[in-house]
Amino acid sequence: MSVEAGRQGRDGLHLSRFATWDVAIIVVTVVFLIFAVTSVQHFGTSQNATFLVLELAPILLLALPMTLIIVTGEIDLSVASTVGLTSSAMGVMWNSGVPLETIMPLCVVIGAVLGAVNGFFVTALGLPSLAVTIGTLALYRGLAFVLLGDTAVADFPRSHSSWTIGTIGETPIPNVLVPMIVLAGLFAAVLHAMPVGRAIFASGSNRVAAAFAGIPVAKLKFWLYVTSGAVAGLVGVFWTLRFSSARADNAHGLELTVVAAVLLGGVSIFGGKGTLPGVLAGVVLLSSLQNALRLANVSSEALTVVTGSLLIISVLAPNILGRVRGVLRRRLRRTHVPAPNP
Amino acid sequence: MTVLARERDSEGGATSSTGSTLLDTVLRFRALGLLVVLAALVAVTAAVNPRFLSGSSIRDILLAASITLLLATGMTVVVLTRGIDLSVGSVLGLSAFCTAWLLSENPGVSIPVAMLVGLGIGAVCGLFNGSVVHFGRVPPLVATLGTLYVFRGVVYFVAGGSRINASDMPAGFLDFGSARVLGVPYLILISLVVLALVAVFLSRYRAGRDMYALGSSPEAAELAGIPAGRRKLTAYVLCGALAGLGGVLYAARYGTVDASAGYAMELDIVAAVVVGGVAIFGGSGSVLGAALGAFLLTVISNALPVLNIDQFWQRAIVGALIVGAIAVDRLVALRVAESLRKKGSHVG
Amino acid sequence: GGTTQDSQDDTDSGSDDSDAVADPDADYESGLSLAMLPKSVNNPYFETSSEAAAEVVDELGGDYEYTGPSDATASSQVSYINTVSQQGTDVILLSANDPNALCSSLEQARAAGTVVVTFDSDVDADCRDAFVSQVDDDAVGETLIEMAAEQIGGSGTVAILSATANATNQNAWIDVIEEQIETNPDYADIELAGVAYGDDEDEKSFQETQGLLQANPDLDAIISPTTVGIAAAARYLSSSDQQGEVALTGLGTPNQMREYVEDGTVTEFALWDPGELGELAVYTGAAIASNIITGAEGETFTAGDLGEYTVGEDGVVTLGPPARFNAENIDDYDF
Amino acid sequence: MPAWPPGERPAVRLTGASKSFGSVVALRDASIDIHAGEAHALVGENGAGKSTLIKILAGAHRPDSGTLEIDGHPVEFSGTAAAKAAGIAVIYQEPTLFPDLTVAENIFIGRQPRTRFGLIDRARMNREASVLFDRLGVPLAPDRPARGLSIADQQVVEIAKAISLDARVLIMDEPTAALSGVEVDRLFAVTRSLRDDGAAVLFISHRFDEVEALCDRVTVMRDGARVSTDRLADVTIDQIVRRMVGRELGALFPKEDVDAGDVILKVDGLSREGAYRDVSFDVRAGEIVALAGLVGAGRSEVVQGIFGVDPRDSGSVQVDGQTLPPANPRAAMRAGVALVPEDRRQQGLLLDLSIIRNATLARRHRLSTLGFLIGGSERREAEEWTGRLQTRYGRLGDPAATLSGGNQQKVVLAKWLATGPKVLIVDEPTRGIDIGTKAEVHRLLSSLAADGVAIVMVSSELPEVLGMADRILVMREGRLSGELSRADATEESVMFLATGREAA
Ligand SMILES: Nc1ncnc2c1ncn2[C@@H]1O[C@H](COP(=O)(O)OP(=O)(O)OP(=O)(O)O)[C@@H](O)[C@H]1O
Ligand SMILES: Nc1ncnc2c1ncn2[C@@H]1O[C@H](COP(=O)(O)OP(=O)(O)OP(=O)(O)O)[C@@H](O)[C@H]1O
Ligand SMILES: [Mg+2]
Ligand SMILES: [Mg+2]
Repeated sequence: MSVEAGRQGRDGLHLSRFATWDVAIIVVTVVFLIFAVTSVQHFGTSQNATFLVLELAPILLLALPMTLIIVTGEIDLSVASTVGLTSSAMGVMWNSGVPLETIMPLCVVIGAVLGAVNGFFVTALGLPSLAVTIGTLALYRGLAFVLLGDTAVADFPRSHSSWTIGTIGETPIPNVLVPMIVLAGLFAAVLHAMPVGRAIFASGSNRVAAAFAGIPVAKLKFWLYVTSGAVAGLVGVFWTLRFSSARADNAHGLELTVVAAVLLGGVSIFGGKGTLPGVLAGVVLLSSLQNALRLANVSSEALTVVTGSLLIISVLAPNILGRVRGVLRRRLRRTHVPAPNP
Repeated sequence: MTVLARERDSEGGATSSTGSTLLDTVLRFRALGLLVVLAALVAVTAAVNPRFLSGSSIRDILLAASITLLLATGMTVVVLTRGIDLSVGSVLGLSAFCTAWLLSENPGVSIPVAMLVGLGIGAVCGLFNGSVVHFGRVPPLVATLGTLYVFRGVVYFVAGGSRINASDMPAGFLDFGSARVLGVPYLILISLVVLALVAVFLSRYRAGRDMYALGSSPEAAELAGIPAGRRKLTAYVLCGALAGLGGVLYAARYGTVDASAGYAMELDIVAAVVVGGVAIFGGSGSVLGAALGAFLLTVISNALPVLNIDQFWQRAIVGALIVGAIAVDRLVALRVAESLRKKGSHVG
Repeated sequence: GGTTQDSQDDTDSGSDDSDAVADPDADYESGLSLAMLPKSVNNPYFETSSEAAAEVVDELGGDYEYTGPSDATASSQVSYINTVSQQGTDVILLSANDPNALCSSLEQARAAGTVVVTFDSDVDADCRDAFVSQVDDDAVGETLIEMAAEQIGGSGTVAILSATANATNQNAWIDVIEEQIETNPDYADIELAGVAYGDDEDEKSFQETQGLLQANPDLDAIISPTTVGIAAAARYLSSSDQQGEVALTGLGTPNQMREYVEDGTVTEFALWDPGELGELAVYTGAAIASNIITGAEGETFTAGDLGEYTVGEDGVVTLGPPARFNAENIDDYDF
Repeated sequence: MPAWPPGERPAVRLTGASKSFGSVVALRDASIDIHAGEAHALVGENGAGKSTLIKILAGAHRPDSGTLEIDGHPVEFSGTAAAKAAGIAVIYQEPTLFPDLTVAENIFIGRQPRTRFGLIDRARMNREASVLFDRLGVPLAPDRPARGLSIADQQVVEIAKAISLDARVLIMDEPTAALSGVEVDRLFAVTRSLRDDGAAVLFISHRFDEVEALCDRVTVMRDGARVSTDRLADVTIDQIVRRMVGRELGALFPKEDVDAGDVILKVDGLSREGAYRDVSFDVRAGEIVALAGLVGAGRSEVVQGIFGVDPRDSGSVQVDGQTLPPANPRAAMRAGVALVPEDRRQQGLLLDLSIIRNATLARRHRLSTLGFLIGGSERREAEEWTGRLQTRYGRLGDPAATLSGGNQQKVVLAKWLATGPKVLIVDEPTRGIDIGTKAEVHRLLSSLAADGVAIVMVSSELPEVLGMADRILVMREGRLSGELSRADATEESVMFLATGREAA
């Protein structure tokens, strides 16, 4: 009796292994790309690919540490504001004559410090990260405006800004793709192939059990926030150079796009579940969908609706699937169990 | 009965009543803290610029606060049940535009009808949110982040590039936006009435208490037989309806409505609620606190220009305030918990 | 302040990379594709420009598209610039959200053969073929301060309610106003109390108006060179005790301001016709694409009913002085 | 005393109930009947299915099969609200209070007294709560929040809640586990008066003196089924215990005799305010030392303090002469300590992660090559250890949640055994697992000891303690109350030390 029940449970799982959302989203993304290349005019050109990469670069970069943070069950809504603040800081430093070679690492450090502030409040005081990072979202953006006001600093050296949008030699491969791939590989390795990744999943899956396995959960989260800040600092530099414009409102509102992409990639907002390839697919799907819809002259209104719907469906669909499967399994079991007493 | 039991009793007897007064004091202290900050802010601003306390200035602040207040009230109910509604800004925009459009097309529509329409639009949006959260088991943050985009997209569709100007709307409606009884603007009266009703609902009705219970411990709520689905739907519908009503007031007050009405408002509202002492994971807090938070944030954004403070500082100050408020709240709570733990333990 | 664009100005000026020779007698080509990119869609002002522009494109026998982001940021605009240049559009008509941030993508578009004409809000002169200016910055600034001075009898305190502080055009006008107050003896008794920014949001502008009035109790006039700002300010003043005491002028649309002119809150304000601006942008773009002009200083072309225009310094084509609206003439306009 | 069962129909009758959670069968064909006016005891080993049975009566679980009758009418509860409406009040094993609501509100949630306008009458609610607390003899303030209440006070609130329902059926799942004597006496007084007024009472407890003091009949459960129901007057405690266990115990405890080696673990003066005080003991290589005591005596806290997952106030822990820093489980692991926690679902497992991840979590660093976990080292390790423990699973990539309770326990054991500990601490190693598995776990512990591991075993199961331990340390109220050698230990001697009743 119980053996039989066990086997059915396994069969159900067998199914679900192939229907996990991150696998699904990767498939959907690939299918969509093939569809778009063949049937959306101009989508398949090499130049459009370059544009697409440049467009999704900041989202992708911010999504990397965001994925790790959400897998631990926390969230960081302040990333876009951190980008804005480092961009402002970059402008101020450049105006006062600091060389770019000094500014760039400094910006990453500034980002890391801002991340550490988040990390402190979340881990040392145990405050809910949603509330903390809504607060620092406003705080960092405010400080960005305090630093640079409404002005823009735009006279960065052409060589640097054209590198950010340039391609490798004559190929259509954007320069930024190289660091993007390196970073994505690094984060994927950390999350999926290194001991610390196991600790990240454990912390998000069951904080108490993680602590019982000797994982320093608070310390881990703190350093993830620092990483998130540092990457946001890097994106701040990239953004500033790419648009050749250091401004306090750079990347305004980007945090929601990043969170949306991560969730779309199959990461559970409650932590413990998700894969980096899934997130990469989520980012690519979101960006290429918008790109293709724009090329097909679909209005920006529709883009907004599509983004929101995708997000809801990405969670709703597996839930509904799961429930359907549960009902089916119960039906099956009913038929196997001897009929209940009268 | 056993020796063991008697020993315990001799020490355990003192536990019971100590906590109550302590915690009460702390809770009162929180609201008090906000009031003190508020009073200090008003005093300083008024000292620098006495006009800040003039009748028209106070009226302006009340008008500005009325919409935030309304939305914060709805948000509080949702947050109490351990949810969140990030779509309120979009709902407000949708309702504001639709109401304004309705009035510009049919100048004969009376104000109560317009308010009902706005309320209805909001309620439908809220019902959608609630259904996705409850029936679809989608985490509230994800669900309402999605509808934030979807509802805003709908506003864009409906509004396109058009803007409804004051001159398109009936004068009666616009007058209502600035009219007052005995010097008090209608808008703030509406908000205060709603606030009072919701406050009474939450504190004096069974269904209201269920909201706290749901947020306080979902598992215990299930064992206690609380109808979680109905309550959650109520919370989201209420939040949506109030955002819808806020949209009507927005249209009446500003007279100009386009597709961007209420853009990015959600974070301000969440901030007001959090600053007002409502626990972001549900179960504790009051609409009065949230109202105080909303009011404080409004006063700040009105006082800083009057003080001639660089407006860019404003956002930073608001952010620092949010983090500061929850940090202080947590530190106080930790202290209380620690002292209760030591007092309450039977062993040692 | 703060913006340091000088370094780029000395590279060279005006339209540079087109070595084609202009043929002033050529006809407008038919079959051109034009795309208008406003600061953001869902903005009535640009909608007006677009409607007029669409008609002109129709007359010229071309294809027209109106597209853009729903948020007014430079980064979203870049995506749309990339999109329309991908689509092989012949002419982009752009109102820029940032003078510098769009340059690289505009350069890429131009390299692919697209003509870039900015209107309403410019980018660096290097990155576009021509700029269709609604008006001469000097003329706007002068008109604004002149209207204000007239309404307060030549002396008093004036404050400015602007949009966002990095809106290129706003700052240019504010600079002119400041300069006029300092140097023009007619305005010797006028004092500038400060600049507030309403971010082109109705609610914010409303609050900032209120802040200005409280921070400066003896304020005599507010100049708001933005249509959103002046409408919000008028709305605030019309329901406040200071209605009629504090003068309000600036740039607004007749439809938005009609009510306030009637109830006496506003005496006179100014604006150009955004529809005409759109038309001229189309003609300018089409003229360059048809090789009638190259965008170099001194070239002339005929812009349909609007008449003949001459390309000015840095490839700027100016629509004309702003029209002033007051109780006498406001009913003649509908936009 | 009237003859049982009296002529009338039972107030509640459950027949043929079975219930499985995944592959764990909690109840199989279980039955019980409770009559109005009787107090009925339900006893059985941990995991026998008592709580599951009462959760079915409470409407919190739906049985897979079986029928439930109230006053002879078949019913099917759709939820707890339906059971409540049918007059069934339940005190759950774990208090389920709303920490943010006041004590009075916790009692009356969903049925607060109302004024004419439908408003909640707080004053009346507090008054009624005070009356209840007076009846229970506990001076709790009705308007204080439930947050921060001690376990005992939480239990009192639960009791007050159940009593206030004026239910026809009152079910209490170990209500006295955390209570002190006066409170227990009052509870019994109240319960008796309810019973005499015609209520049916179902009482679960591991304390037989309480069962004897309160109850009229007793039902014994074993492995999810009813073994017997008797009038308490007709059976002896010995008989009940035999029926609970149901087997010869010898086969269950394959203890090998090992010569103890050097002292490996040395605990000295360990204290933590509110949990335990001045705990000192040594464990030698090859020795199995049991930590016995009543539930709540603080044994779990002590071993968690040793391992470092909880902070401690004072005292020291040495492993092989090396002092462990407090509150640092990593250091303890490095020194060779392993802790198999008592609550495998909360503390031991990452339920939604795979068996591989769970089994190798504690060894993730050592399994990596050049910092990378590649090449299937984790899979091989998981395969080896789950194999050694004869774990039954579908595939190694399945989530741990899909395993039966016993197999979950084996995965937790595998996780820690794989670290090759010098000191193995197991907290309730066999809680909720079936007899066969129990024997396997015992064999394993025994052979580990034979290999020279120092083992500390916390267990609430006396037979396990007696059958497995070389030495038994007994805790009472956070202190060590005595030590017994294997030879001296009997159920009585351990219980006496655990309860403090001097008999010897
Ligand atoms: N929600 C659940 N999911 C999976 N298994 C469960 C669940 N609840 C109980 N079980 C399992 O069902 C069995 C019976 O558990 P139950 O709680 O009824 O025992 P009990 O007799 O109350 O024990 P105790 O004396 O320890 O309270 C155990 O093996 C337990 O692990
Ligand atoms: N969450 C808690 N809040 C307050 N007190 C607690 C809590 N958990 C346990 N205690 C108290 O700590 C003491 C020790 O509990 P602990 O669980 O360590 O006992 P134990 O001897 O391990 O019992 P068992 O393992 O059999 O449940 C008890 O007095 C208990 O009431
Ligand atoms: Mg139990
Ligand atoms: Mg224990």
